[in-house]
Amino acid sequence: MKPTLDTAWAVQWLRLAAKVIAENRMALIELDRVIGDGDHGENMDRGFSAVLTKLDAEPPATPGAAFKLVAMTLMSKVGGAAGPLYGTAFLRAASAVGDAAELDSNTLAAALAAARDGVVARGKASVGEKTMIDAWTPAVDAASAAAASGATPAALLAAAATAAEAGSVSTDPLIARKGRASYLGERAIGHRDPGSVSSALILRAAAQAAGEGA
Amino acid sequence: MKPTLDTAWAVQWLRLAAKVIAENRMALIELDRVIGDGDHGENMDRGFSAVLTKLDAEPPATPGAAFKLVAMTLMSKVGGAAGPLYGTAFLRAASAVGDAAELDSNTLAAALAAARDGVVARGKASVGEKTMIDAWTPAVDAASAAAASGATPAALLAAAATAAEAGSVSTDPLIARKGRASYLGERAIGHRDPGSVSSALILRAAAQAAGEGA
Amino acid sequence: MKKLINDPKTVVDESVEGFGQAHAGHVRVHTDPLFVTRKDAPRAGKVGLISGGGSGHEPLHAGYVGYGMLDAAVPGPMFTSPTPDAIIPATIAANAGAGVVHIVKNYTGDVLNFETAAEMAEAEGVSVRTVLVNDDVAVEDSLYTAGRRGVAGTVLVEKIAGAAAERGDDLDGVAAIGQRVNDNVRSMGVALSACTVPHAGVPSFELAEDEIEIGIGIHGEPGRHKIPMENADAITQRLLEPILSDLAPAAGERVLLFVNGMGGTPASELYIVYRHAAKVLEAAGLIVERSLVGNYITALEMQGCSISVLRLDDEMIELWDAPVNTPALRWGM
Amino acid sequence: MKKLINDPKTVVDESVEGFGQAHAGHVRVHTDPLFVTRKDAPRAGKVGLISGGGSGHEPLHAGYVGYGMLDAAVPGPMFTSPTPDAIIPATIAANAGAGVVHIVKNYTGDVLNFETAAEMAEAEGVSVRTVLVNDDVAVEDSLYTAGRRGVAGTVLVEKIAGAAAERGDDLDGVAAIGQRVNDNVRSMGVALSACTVPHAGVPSFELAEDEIEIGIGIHGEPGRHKIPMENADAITQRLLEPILSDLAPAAGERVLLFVNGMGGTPASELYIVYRHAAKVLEAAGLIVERSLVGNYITALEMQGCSISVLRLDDEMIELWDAPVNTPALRWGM
Ligand SMILES: Nc1ncnc2c1ncn2[C@@H]1O[C@H](COP(=O)(O)OP(=O)(O)O)[C@@H](O)[C@H]1O
Ligand SMILES: Nc1ncnc2c1ncn2[C@@H]1O[C@H](COP(=O)(O)OP(=O)(O)O)[C@@H](O)[C@H]1O
Ligand SMILES: [Mg+2]
Ligand SMILES: [Mg+2]
Ligand SMILES: [Mg+2]
Ligand SMILES: [Mg+2]
Repeated sequence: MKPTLDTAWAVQWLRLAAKVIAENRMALIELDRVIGDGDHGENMDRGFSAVLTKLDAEPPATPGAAFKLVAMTLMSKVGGAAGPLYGTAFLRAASAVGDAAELDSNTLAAALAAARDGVVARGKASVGEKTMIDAWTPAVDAASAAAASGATPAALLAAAATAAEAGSVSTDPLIARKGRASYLGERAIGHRDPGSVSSALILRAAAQAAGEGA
Repeated sequence: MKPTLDTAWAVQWLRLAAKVIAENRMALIELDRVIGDGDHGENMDRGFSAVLTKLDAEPPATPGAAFKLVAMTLMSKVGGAAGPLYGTAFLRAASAVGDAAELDSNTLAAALAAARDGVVARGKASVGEKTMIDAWTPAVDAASAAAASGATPAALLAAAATAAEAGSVSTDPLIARKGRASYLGERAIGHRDPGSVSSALILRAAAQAAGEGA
Repeated sequence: MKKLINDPKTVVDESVEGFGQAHAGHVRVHTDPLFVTRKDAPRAGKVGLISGGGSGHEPLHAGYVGYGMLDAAVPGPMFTSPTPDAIIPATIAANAGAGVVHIVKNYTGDVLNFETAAEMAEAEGVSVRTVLVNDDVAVEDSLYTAGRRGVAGTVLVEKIAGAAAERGDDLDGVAAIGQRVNDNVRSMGVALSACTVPHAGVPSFELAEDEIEIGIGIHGEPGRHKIPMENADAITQRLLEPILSDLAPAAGERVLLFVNGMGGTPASELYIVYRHAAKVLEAAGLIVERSLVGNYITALEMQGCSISVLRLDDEMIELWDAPVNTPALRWGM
Repeated sequence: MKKLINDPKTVVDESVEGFGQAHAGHVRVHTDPLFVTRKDAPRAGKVGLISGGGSGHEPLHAGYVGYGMLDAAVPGPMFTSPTPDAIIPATIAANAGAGVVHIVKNYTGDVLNFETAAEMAEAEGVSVRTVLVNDDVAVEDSLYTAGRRGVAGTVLVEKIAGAAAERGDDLDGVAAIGQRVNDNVRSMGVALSACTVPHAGVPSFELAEDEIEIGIGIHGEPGRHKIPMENADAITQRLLEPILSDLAPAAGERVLLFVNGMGGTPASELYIVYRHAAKVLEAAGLIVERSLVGNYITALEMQGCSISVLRLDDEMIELWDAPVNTPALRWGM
């Protein structure tokens, strides 16, 4: 396993993310239909399709440039709550990695934390409010722990994805306090938050791009 | 069997007609829903309910007055195609019987013919066009034959009702050429004309009021 | 059946009562018999214009009572023509001495009831002319039917004849322009779902999940034929073909394009139909000079639409553009 | 799912294109990114007023672009907030130097996207004020939710703030009157059926044949709770109670009563609701001074309605009555 990840990884991540979002388009729509307005899969798929086009048209030169590209594309194509939140997340990650050509585990952990902080800054959600933060915060914690223990970037991303997946599952019994599902009160109980699912899918794609299987 | 029918018969006829129309309200709606606009039972029931109220408020002094009462009430309460047609029918019947206190078989046959001619004058339908005329014309023919053969009024009305019922059944295989069902073309085939059914019900009530069972 | 009603028997009365309250600035509601007049009817010297028919087509007709359109409207029971005892007082209320034009949609019931009312109003000294609207090209062979139905073209007849009455045309003149509009308009409709008449309680016809009904009227009656569901552009084409072949407008002629919602179709879909209809008309060399898009003559909550094309001339355009101030159609004032 | 569309992916673009053609006298449609402006925008000296949000609520917002109301509207994808890359050019197009007011319905997505756009427009030298509409009393405890949603009150905010901008109020003044309308309006909705978003293809929630959903928003999201079907008067009462208890108007106050259709409900039913709502308000000692009844902010083909009550003052009445000339709301000109 390599000690750093490069632009090729970043581009591969985004391609895999686009693929898995497209594959899960209807599943995300269905989750959002039950406790939201049924557009999350459509929104994310529209956004990541545009990311693919952009990647072909203007191949990024650094991982940071790739993150900035996806940030601007999601911001302008996704709409709804998820668009600005994911947009801010990738924009902050881009700032965190700067112009670096190679990202080591510490930088990756810092980038994930910056992304999460960006979502919190915009959406003001904390853990337990049944949003994508319930996937992001455990992922950030797992990434920090992995970086501290000297894990490779690939192992770090795998740990983050696994934590995000568990975090997403943990939204099932919750009442939502933020976003559209919050209007439902107790009727949201028993349903998974769609944004936490898309977050986990995207983080899993990052690990896969780094060479870690599902 | 009495050789003539009086005002009590006329009133009893209208009461029985109101009853049977109310009982068949949904059946007539259903017939009209299939090849029309689903209001025939509602329209007729609204009209005959009003007839009952009028009969209580202003008891008619002669059979002709009863016919006039029902004519004016149906004209102003039924609406649709059936209202003016039945209204005209009873108005012509009223003219045909004049001020007579007792109606014999010849007068009854003439009254029925006048009623039918009124419907034709307004609606321009001939036999075979899948309208109430397909019930009325056989009824008129049966009544004339009965009168010619010296039948009692009760027997005459029973023969007319039976002919109307057969006439109504005869509308099943027809394509409609008049009224709303005419828009359906071949799709009207296999369905009974609702106006012919209500006509047969009303004529059967006349026979029952004269002492003839169903 | 789920409806925002209290009782099928009181739907029309309560609805018209609410309508009268919400539009007290425009109209006055008369009860027993039920009819609606312009608040300021009759207007001295002006020809009166009235229409009526079964309820369930709102905003038709009461929504068009007001300046520049109808002087009175007579709402019948649900999908059932009103009776002469309501049409007669409405006719009298609309008469300012210059006579009254009846705009009647061609259905046996409407024709017979308005005919009776006209006779009786004439007997009371009111001159009446009748314009019979029969714009529905879905009814193919009028020799073997009750004839073409009056559908969405009615709104255009009421607007344009109403403007003629407002500018002071005489009785025959108002009737003539109404007739001219009818002669130059054709319509055709499609249903994606049926509607449910409150007193019937079940849908007026059945459509499978992938079927649509082409050539429907406005009473939930079945149409020309069922076909499998198609996309909006294909349906639009299908509706326009019989309209154009019957109206046969020459290239370069100006038309009004009217896409009407049946009550349960979102406005966004009507605009998708409009978009393609305008393309088809332009490809046929026609000039779409005026437009109308929305729920103007409905069949309760039916999903679907109708398209109408009216061949315009200078006078019709002038009368179309003239100020109108009714609850459902308003511009210029 | 049966809809008059060609492809779920092109619904919004094609619909807005058709809308632009049908109302070419009022609006101009800009594509890529998609937004709609007044034909004569920007109007020298006038504060610009813009709004936007997910599509599927037609005629909101593009239907309110025109004299006396909005200078621009930004239609997002179906039920999905538009993005800053469309909101920014719309803001710039609406700016005549006097600044722009954003009217934003309170949903996380709308708030975040308009917030971003406002920041970026400010960076380009446009002064922006935001009026957040949150009139939906169905959302009970805003401490534990994303806060009250913006629903039908939006139409009233747009009309009244639009009239203030048209008469020449400055940026803070227009924002202040918009805020005042929001502070004085409360709404609550009911659904008899769900709606189907084209790209989802199935209804947004399930309702049994004898169930209705109380407290719904305008996105097909479920509401406060399901209850067994009731008659129109009982439902009306149920919707008005939380409105009145929250707005707490004093006897003798004047109100505007707005009964809004969700897209699939016949006008006749809306008037039945209006009738009883007016009774309830009058029984509470209120004066129903102005009314609005119809499909003004919808949820596709959903069956149901919302009721809004706006507490009026003299200035709001004057601005409400002021001339407006848009595709969907027009009077006085
Ligand atoms: N305030 C918030 N903070 C963090 N995440 C949020 C917030 N509000 C909503 N979300 C996330 O956004 C997702 C919904 O996104 P999407 O359906 O695309 O937008 P919308 O709700 O506008 O339709 C939710 O599942 C949730 O994870
Ligand atoms: N021209 C006509 N002549 C005779 N009967 C007719 C004619 N048109 C319609 N009818 C009769 O009227 C009946 C329909 O009445 P109804 O449903 O009450 O009126 P509408 O068709 O206006 O809804 C038909 O079943 C038919 O028997
Ligand atoms: Mg959503
Ligand atoms: Mg009928
Ligand atoms: Mg009828
Ligand atoms: Mg959304």
